[in-house]
Amino acid sequence: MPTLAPSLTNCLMISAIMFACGLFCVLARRNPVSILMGVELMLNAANLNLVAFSSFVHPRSYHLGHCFAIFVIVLAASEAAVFLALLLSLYQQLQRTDVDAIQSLKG
Amino acid sequence: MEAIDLIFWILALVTCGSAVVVALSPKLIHSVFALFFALLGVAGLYAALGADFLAAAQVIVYIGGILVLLIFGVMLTNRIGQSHLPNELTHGVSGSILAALVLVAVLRFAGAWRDSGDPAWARTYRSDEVSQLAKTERIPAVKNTTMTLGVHLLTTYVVPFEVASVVLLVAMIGAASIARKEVD
Amino acid sequence: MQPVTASVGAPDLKDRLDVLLTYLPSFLSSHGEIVSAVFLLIVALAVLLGVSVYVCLAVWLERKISADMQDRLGPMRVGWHGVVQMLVDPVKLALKEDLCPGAADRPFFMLAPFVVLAASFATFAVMPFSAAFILADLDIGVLYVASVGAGVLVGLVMAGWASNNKWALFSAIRTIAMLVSYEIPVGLSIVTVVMMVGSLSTQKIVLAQLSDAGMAGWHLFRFPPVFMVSFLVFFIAGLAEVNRTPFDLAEADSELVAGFHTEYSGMRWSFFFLAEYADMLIVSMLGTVLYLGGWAPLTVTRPLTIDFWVFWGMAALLAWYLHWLWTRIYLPRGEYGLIVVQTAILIAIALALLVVPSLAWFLIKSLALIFVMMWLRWTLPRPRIDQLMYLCWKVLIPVAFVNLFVVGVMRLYWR
Amino acid sequence: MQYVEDIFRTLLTCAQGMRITMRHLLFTDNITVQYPDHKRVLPERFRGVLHADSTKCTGCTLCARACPVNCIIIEFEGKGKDRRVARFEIDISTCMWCGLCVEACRESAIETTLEYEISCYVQDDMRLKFGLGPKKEQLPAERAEPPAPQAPSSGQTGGPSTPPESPGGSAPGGQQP
Repeated sequence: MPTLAPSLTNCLMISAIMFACGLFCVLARRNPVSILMGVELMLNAANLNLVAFSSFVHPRSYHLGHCFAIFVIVLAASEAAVFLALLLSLYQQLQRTDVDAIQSLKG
Repeated sequence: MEAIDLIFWILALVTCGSAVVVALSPKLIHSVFALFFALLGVAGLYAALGADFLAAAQVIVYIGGILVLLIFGVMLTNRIGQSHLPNELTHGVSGSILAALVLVAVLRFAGAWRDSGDPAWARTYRSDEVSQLAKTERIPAVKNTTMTLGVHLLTTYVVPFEVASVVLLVAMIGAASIARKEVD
Repeated sequence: MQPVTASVGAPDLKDRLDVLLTYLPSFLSSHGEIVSAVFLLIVALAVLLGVSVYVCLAVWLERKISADMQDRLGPMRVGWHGVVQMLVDPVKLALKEDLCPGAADRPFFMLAPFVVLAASFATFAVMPFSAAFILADLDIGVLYVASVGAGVLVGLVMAGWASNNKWALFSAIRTIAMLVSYEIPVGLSIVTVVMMVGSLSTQKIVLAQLSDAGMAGWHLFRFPPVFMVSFLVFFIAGLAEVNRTPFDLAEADSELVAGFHTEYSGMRWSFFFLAEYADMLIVSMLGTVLYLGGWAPLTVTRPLTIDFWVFWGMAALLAWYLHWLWTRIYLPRGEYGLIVVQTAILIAIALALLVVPSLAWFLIKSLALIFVMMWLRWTLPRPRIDQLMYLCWKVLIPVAFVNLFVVGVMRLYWR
Repeated sequence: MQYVEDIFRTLLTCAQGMRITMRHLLFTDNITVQYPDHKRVLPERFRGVLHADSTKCTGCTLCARACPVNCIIIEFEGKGKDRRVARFEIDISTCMWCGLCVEACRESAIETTLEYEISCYVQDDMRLKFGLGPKKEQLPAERAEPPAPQAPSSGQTGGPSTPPESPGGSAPGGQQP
């Protein structure tokens, strides 16, 4: 029976819910901003898992999960920057933000 | 119930609730602002788990950087005369089914409805065990995460650290060149 | 001007306040977790109340100072020189109607002021008011301040968007561009200090500057030009961070009515106002902690130190000014007998300063920085947005980077 | 190098500006006064509200002609010794305090005063009336006029107290021989 205390199981459940929400965003939305939000939610869920595991399972090297989480955050940041650039150029060319509208590979 | 339990419970509620709002809100900007609270909740969870540096980094990078980029994206790429930007669903049914399946699967592995004890990978250490380990294996019992993180990032993980900085640089240059208007 | 080695360790608890705050929590916590939690809550509320009082005072001071700089009178009606104005203003705001435009995004319109206010006030948790008076001495103190600032940003954007008003929206876009840019020089100049101290904890940064030499131990005077440049960068970028004139483009009233709070009224509007002044205090306090020795008192009793000259020199200057003012207003010039009395009064005040607790030193230094902010506000005009971006990206950030590099080299070779 | 020079000049000019404001904060007296309680002593030749002495006035209308904004309306009646100024109105809401009328007057009949507090509740009060009024036999006719204190078109086109027998009063500027 899950308790309220911060335990590994509870953290994993929270991150599972976040992950599912993010997945839903990515699958069901058409707006690229929404899709990126889904990706960020999933990354956060993964990060939460890393931190939870490192603080509950692996006391010998709790920094391990934290370091990994930091790299994930760095990658998320660079991803968001590229995303905004893509979004802007998409909007400049198509005048709308809709991933279904991107149908040609020509620039 | 101790104070930390209550805090954890509230944080979990905020995080999950905001995540659900992000996924289901019919208005785009509501999703973005709900994401703010979700990220804040995750930062709080980090802090509750003892990862204070990570919590601060989470707030700075995610909220101060990525979320703001998202808002900027919304503002620059929509006709913002109306504040109620709709956010259409296209594959609502299939998406929700898939998401629900993943949710159930992950929850199952995470330990919901598990009758037998934790599997080997989920063996958690109690605090007395941690202090025992600290004695035997010379692990600092006090978690000064900032210092440990810094030391490890610049010794053990120095190669990934440098690679990450190169990735950031490349991403910045790439973003600048993509977003630049074509000047011929 | 090499500082005397700071005596890092348990600070000398000579203040009554510090003694109280050091032993009371441990005494209370022996009575259970709830009691100590309640104690912490009371202290937190005291800080909140103090900040609110400061905001009222600062608003009145700003009005008087701005008026005097422009040879005006300012508020004069309510009380002596309008002092009671600072009580009347909040009452007026509280009694005003709380409007919400019909086309606004109601939930977020209502929520935004609280986000801004909560983020502002949350920062005070890591401010070291004195050796023991700190709500939470976090390991990541400075980083915490920087990260909580992001909450203010999101709150302002929320307000700007939810108002459904084009000026508010423009203001939100400007706020984003400006705050995200100016976070960088602030961060870089903070890092120089953090490199010197080797800790992010605000309390440890103050302790590193605590020395018998007083002022000479301040970070501001370390490696003379380097940290002054760092402080300058921090202060300029900090001004932009808190949306103060000359960098108040987000609420430029000549272009954008009132910016993000155009549609707000009553208490909600006052929350933005409160947050703005609290942010000013935060930047000043952070500057004090990082560069001006935090709560470390000046050692003015030791003759022939820098502190001695600075402190008594300023006291003498003040005495001369008071005498000048007195003769000008009330008496014909040439009544030199008064200067003796006034100097005596000033010396008494200065002697009293010697025994004031470190909390007062901290507040004096912070308020001095706030005065400089007000001074700048009524001196400089507002730049254009492109000039603002030029200043950040082409001046402050390169300077901060060079500075960081120099500090790194210094740290490596001259510890 | 231009860049470095610009930075230093910025800092220098900021410091200069701050010195100026500080000087004003510390060493300069306030120019403004707490108005209704304290009033500044006006200079001798202050151009305040106009005052006309219709006993001195000859009705030459030189002042009305001199007025750039046509705020003076003069009507007179009678010939020779009986010539008297029946109506002398100055619309001080139009007046721009130039003082040209004062210079134009040969009899020193129109003068500026030190009065400057001219707020009032009714627009008609802004029209200062200095005329001696019509002759006595014409008074009942004027009384028969319905009182219209706030005429909507009471600019320069004649006030509400325009006597009915003077149709020229509605001429703009009231310049009548």
